Amino acid sequence: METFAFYLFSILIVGLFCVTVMSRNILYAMTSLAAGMVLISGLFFLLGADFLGVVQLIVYVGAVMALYAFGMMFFDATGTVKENNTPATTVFLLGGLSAVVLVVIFAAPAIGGNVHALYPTPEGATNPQAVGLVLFTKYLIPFEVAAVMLLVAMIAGIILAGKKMDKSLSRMKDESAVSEKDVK
Amino acid sequence: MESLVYTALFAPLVGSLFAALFGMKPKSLWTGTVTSLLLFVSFVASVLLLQHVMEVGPVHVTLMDWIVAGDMRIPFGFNVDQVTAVMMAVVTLVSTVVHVYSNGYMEHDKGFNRFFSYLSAFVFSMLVLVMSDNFLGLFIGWEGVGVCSWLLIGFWYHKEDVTRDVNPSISPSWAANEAFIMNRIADLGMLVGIFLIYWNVGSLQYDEVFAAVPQMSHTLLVAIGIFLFIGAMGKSAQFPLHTWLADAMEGPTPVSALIHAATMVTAGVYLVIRAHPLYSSIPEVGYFIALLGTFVAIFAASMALVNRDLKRIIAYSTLSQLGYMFAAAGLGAYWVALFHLAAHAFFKALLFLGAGNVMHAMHDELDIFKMGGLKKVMRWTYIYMGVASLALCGIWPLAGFYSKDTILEVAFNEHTYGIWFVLWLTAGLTAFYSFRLVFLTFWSDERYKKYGFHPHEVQKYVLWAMAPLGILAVVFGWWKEEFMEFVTQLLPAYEVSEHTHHMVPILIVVTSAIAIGGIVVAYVLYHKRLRRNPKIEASLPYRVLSNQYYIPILYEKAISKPYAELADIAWKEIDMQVVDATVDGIAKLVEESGDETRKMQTGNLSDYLKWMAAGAIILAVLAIVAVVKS
Amino acid sequence: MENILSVLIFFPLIAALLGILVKKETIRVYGLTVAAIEFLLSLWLWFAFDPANSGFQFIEYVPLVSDFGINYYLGVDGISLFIVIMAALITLIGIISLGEVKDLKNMIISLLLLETAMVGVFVSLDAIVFYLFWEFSLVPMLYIIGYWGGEKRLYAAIKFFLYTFAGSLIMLVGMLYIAYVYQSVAGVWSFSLTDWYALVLPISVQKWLFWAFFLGFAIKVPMFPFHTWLPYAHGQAPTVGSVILAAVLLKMGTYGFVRFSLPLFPDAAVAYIVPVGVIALMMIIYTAMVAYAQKDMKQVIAYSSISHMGVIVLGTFAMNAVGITGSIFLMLSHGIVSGALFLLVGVIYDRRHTKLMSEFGGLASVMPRYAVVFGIMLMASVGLPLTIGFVGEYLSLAGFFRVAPVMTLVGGTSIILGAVYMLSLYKKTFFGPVTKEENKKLFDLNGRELTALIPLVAIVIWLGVYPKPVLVPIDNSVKALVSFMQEKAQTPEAKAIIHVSTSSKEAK
Amino acid sequence: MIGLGHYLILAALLFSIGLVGVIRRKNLLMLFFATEIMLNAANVAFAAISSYYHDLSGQMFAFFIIAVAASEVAVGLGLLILLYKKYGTLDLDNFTMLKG
Amino acid sequence: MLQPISVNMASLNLSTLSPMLVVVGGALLILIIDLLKKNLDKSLYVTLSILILFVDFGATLSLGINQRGFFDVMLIDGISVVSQLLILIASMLFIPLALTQKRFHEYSYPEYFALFLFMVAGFQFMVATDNLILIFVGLETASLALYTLIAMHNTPGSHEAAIKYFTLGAMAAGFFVMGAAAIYAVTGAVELYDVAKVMQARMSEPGILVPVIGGALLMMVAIGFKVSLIPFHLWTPDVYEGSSAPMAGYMSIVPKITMMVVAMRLLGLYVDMGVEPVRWMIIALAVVTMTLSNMMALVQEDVKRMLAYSSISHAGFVMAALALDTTKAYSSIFLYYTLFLFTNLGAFAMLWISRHKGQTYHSRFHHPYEKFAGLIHTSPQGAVIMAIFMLSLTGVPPFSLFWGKLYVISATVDAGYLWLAIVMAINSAIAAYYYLKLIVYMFLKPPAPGIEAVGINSSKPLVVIVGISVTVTALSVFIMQPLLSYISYMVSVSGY
Repeated sequence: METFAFYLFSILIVGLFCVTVMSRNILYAMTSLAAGMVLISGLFFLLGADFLGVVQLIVYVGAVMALYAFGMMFFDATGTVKENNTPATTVFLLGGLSAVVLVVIFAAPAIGGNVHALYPTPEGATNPQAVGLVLFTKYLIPFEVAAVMLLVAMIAGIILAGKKMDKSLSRMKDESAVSEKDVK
Repeated sequence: MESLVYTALFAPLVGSLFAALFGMKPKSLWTGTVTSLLLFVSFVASVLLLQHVMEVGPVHVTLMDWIVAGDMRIPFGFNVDQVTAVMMAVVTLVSTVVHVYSNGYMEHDKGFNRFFSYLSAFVFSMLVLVMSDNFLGLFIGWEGVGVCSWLLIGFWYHKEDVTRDVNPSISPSWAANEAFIMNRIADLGMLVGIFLIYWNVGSLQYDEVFAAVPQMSHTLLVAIGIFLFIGAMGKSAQFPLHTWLADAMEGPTPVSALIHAATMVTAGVYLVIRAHPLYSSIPEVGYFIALLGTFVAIFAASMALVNRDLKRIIAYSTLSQLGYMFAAAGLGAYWVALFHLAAHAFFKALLFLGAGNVMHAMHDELDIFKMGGLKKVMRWTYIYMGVASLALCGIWPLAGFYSKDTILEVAFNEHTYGIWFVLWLTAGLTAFYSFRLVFLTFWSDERYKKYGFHPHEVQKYVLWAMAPLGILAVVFGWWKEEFMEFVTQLLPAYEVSEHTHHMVPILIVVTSAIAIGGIVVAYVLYHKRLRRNPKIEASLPYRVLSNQYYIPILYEKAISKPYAELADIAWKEIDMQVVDATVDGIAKLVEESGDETRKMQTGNLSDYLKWMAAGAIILAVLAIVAVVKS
Repeated sequence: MENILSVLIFFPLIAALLGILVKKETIRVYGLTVAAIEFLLSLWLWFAFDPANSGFQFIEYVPLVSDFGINYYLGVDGISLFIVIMAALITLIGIISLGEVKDLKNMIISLLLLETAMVGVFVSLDAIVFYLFWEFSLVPMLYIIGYWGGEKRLYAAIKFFLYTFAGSLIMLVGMLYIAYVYQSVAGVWSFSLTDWYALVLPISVQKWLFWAFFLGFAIKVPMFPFHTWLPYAHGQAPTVGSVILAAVLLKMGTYGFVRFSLPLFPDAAVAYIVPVGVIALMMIIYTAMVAYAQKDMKQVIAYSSISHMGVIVLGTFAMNAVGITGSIFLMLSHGIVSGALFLLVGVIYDRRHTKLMSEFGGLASVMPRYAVVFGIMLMASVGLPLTIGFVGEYLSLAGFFRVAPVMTLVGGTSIILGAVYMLSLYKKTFFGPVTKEENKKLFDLNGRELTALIPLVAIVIWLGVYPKPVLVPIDNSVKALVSFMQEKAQTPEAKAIIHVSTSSKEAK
Repeated sequence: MIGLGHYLILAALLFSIGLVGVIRRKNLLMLFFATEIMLNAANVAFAAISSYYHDLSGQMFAFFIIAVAASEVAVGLGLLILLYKKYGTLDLDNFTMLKG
Repeated sequence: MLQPISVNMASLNLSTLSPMLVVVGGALLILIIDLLKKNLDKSLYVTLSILILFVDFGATLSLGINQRGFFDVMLIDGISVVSQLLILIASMLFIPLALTQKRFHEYSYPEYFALFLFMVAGFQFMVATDNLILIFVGLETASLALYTLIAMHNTPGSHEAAIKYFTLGAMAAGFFVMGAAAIYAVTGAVELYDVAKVMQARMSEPGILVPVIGGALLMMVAIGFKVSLIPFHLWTPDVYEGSSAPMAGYMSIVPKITMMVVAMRLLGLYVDMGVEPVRWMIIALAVVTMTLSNMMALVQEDVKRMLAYSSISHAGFVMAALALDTTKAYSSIFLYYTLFLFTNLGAFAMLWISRHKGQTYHSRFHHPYEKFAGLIHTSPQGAVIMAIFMLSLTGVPPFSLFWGKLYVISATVDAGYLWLAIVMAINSAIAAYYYLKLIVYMFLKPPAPGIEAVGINSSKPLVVIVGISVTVTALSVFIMQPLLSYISYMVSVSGY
């Protein structure tokens, strides 16, 4: 069962992501990306990382995709995108070679043996509980930093998308900038 | 005695500096007078020293240290022994005469003061050369006379370069440079000789060096002998470094008299005489010297046969006589060489000064074919030159007879009959060309009139000044015995063998015969008028001789020109095209690779992303290589 | 005054910084005064110097970066003493000779900065401090060439800077390696030369270190085939720049050989006598030929500098007191003479704005005083006895003769070839008729130029006739150096070639 | 039971797909999709290792990666909006002023 | 059932967190002030930022060395303190550069300063931990802030720079996490001291090298990106050109130091374990970086772009020291960057002073070489100061970077990599050319007629910053001893 699920998910994910990468249509790409994300959360559940799966679903499918969708609408790019894509040979050469390298690295048989957990999953706790335990002790600091990071991202998003960026003070002659302020 | 040594030595220097003070000013009589007086002072001091040496013995003084480095310690030391004393007397005497003479000769020259400055500086250098008690001191004088010679040959520096056809010396400045550079070539040999001496003896003092001669290996002695002789060859203009001497005639005539006849050119002979302990122990080198001298004697004489230039003829004769001296010195008869040196100094200086008078009269015309019959207007000059020529030819009882005949005796005595024969033959040639000159100048038809010259005799005091030389040219030989006794206190006494002794009268007769024969031929040919035979003049031997065996042209074609071309190639082809171009090429290569590399910076984000992936792959390859290698 | 060396170094530096405040009109007087004071200070140094002491004197030692063994370590011995004095003198003369140049103020400030660097190089006993001044000297020179130079000044200046900079960086690596070896032997870091002297390096290490240092020095000297920056630098530099470049900056290279290469790597130095000698011979002969081919007076003298530096290198590698003393003396004499020659070319350039020999001819009659001074310098340059040029050249060649007679014979051609190009220059410029109309009314040397030149003439003759006061201190230090080298040398061949003294050898 | 290797190879493949996308895409928005795939590939790897080692660090890492991805999206979209407002295009071939 | 967790507050060692808390708190303070009152002048925020950074500096200085905090996530060892101090010094010198004569877009936002402080916090977190997660989060915090700061300059160049930097940064982040995943896969740990322990234990296992090196390789891409090693450097010149001069100067120092520290912790681990391929990869990257970037710098027409390439080259130079695995080498990195900090920030500040708004000199560049032609005549002090910076970058003694180069090369020599030392030397020589080019323009060329004054953007704070930089640059020989002993001590107590 698990094996079947894994292979099913795997093939689907790979296929969907291939669509994301190859499709000319931005809508298709995004949809397949979202679907792939959902399936990845499935993998997480399969691996017993329930909390991660939920977070994946919420953050990616919820927030990220919503953001992208929002952005996409903003760009009004529902149709096919005209792209002057990189020639396929280059893409597949680089992609293929890096795939080989990565697979060699990650498929090394030495991985997996002789490793014992440094932060073992506590006995008898559900995954979210365990995660919570670690997150709010050991990983409290990264968590807080992540909060700062999100704040930074928020500010950044606001600033960058904000109206104030429409006019550039860096390009404007100082005199006109001053006068504009005076008018205000 | 010390003060006498210094007086003799430094009086000319003081004179020179005094004259130099006025060097750029217009002529002032003072400079000539003062320098001449100071020279006279030097002469007197030299004579007193000579007397002192005769009566008491050599004088040795050390002024101060000059170079002190490592174990090398070279003082300004001066040694007045028999040889030096003779040299000093000769040099100062001739110099004094020439100084006085120059007062008249240079009367109208713009560079009057400058001339005296140079001339006195020369005398100083020459005195340093002969008085020094070590080889490096000698070298100071050696180079010093070279420089003064350069200055004086090029005295009329403003003359333009002309082609060899117009003037074989091209120009005074050219001749000056040639003389200097040729001398430098020889000086290198001398320097190497000095180095050899220093590193094997540890000193350059004559006494120490000569004391060490017996301990040195033969090869080493030969090497030292050869290298020192190379030095001598340059100064004394021996073949193949002889061309500068004839060209040096571009200098004012008193200079030729003093430097290029009487003093500087004999420096080489002096060196060989001075280094006699060395040369006596290497007879094979001596023999070579003698051979070379003999060759130069006839070689130079042959060129004099056909030359038309008054001064050049005398110059070649100088060269020829230097050959005689080397022949004597090379055969071990050092005192004879010295004797001939002194005698030659007197009559050759006289000859040159006389030639100067003629030039003066002829407005610097030098072609003897354009002269003739001058004895009427230039009586005293004619007498002086006649006497000097007779002395040169070795006619009894003049100075040349004694000295030259002795050399022939020596050659005979050494059983080097070849040398003897050639020298004997040369004596005949000498007589011929000397009197060819005398007859063409003073006798024969008055061709100068055709060219519009108005010759006249020079000032009285000039003629008076020449008198001592004239007298000495006559009487110097009479002191042969005394001279020999005096100098052989230092130099090895050369005794002819019993057998030769018997032959001497015959030799004298034979030699005198050929000399007189030469005079007679000249008389027959030229006493009435100039005879020219176009056929002979067009013949190959004649052309070879008149072109100095084409040696100057050969030097130019084989050495100067290729050197200039090579230098040009070295600069333009090698230095610029190879060496510098390599440097610039590297710089350019770096810059061009910069231009190439920056192309990866396309500005397109997609390319950057690709590079990043490629970088990862390259790193992986690198890692694989490193793993495989380790 | 124990700190006289520091004063000598920093006096011009402070003067240069203060010079910024001086009004333009008075800067000439200011510069002259400062340079004169510096020169007097250097004379005082000589006066206070004990000629009998062969070691370093006036030592100053202040730790700079003690953890890394870098110290402000100064000292002067016979070898460096006179070069310092010469640097001060040449700067003074250079400032005197300055004519109406643009931005005189900047020029004088640059010259004073350069003086700091020059003095610093010669009195530093710490490798890093030495290197510091060594490199820093490039900066003012770069400015001098690049700003006041001729047509291609930028090219020349950059080439000069980059070339020398590149060479010295390799040398720096060598220095660091020695320090590392020292550290691994002694346990502490040190860049002090005197500490390094005590270090006996394995011969294989010596060999590559020798070449590392060689590269740095050879480019500075400059030795064939690294010499091509020099003609450009000289050709384009203003007169004062050429004077200082030829007189002092080039000497840094040969001084480096004496100060570093010989005592640090005696075995390697002995082993490489032949290759170095061959390079020196190339310099002597080849550059003399190139000099002969030149059309520009200044280029002749520039190439002649290389040729003469070849003789200095020969003397340095003579491995005996005679040669090394000679080479150091030759550094001084070449400094004075080539400096003077460049000044002289500058004189004519000021008047005619050309240096091509073909533009002149017959100057001797138009400018007699100029011709006389030039003639004296020419004779000194070709090494006429009783001028300063002879002593050093003679001793250098004499010294090297012991090591390699045949090579000396070949190298000795410098006296011939030197005469060839110098005399031909003199002939082309000064002799013959005055053909060009412009040349007929040239002024002879003026007061300012005479003030600059006369002292040099005096020195040329004084030290030619009586070099002893200079030779003795040099010789004492050199003797100490040579016997030190012999003691330090490891191979018997090296011990045999390094020649201390005939007398002392017998005593042993 | 699937071996850890399977998951890791899947992660590697996903990463490569992301890489291909990054290399191939010229539209910035689409390109950002591909970067998301790359991050997710890592997530898969972390989650799998974490699970197989019974160690929570991996899940934590994946959690933070998700957080980072979210932040990146925010900033990235902000930038895209800015670019689109100013230049009306998201094709990166149009942004090649800075080069050399 | 889960046990309640009891955490001893003392064991948390909260002080290790104090520097970052200060700076994060400060950033929030700025945001709050902005909320309370709009349109305050930027000078307020500048001064506030400096004060906050100053407090941060004090907090960092007072940290005890070699302690861990917060469940061993925080790591305060010597290098973390040194690097934090460097970050803070650089930041303090950077902030006043906002007080320009001319108005620039980014400074009109109070958020600019908040973001800047957040970024500083991010950097500080990166160096103050050996937990890969925190490193990653810190890195992203700082990077995201940085992207924004760049874009806020609001010129076409800055937009392009930001998007390029962002995209490449996202990709690099991907590599970082994949690398971390590989490491995690091998060791089951994300904390480097654990990683080291486990790896050490597993080193003898057959085939272990593949994932070990693979992890290092992937991480190296990310590190190479941030430190800008060729061929991961491609963003650098474009981003420097597009962003404002101070930002470029800041980027050439602070992110690099932080990433260098991470590289020391991470790659140092491999080198220390004797994984030779990693060492060779580092050396190869370093050599290629310094050589190629030098060549590219040679042919630049714009000073800022040239300085970008120059900073790449310097990074390569320093990176070489990373492969040596000696205390001296690690110290030399910090020494070098300390000296580089003042010189390079000074140089960029000089560019900033000369910044003008229009495109007077060149259609694309703000600082083409021609702009500085004849600066010695129009602004002698400026020319001399800029020349000092250039000479320092060249490595001409006695200016500061000479000592840095000296020490780095010395460390290389000591480690037995003579050839590498010679390559470094040759590269320094090549580099001399392009620095010289600017000097040549400033001193040796005549000024172009009829252009605006070069010092147009000058103001007192800028002059002060340049003054500080030039003083340190010129007189660095006197601070070398304390600096060196401090850094060496700090590095050696950290166990490197």
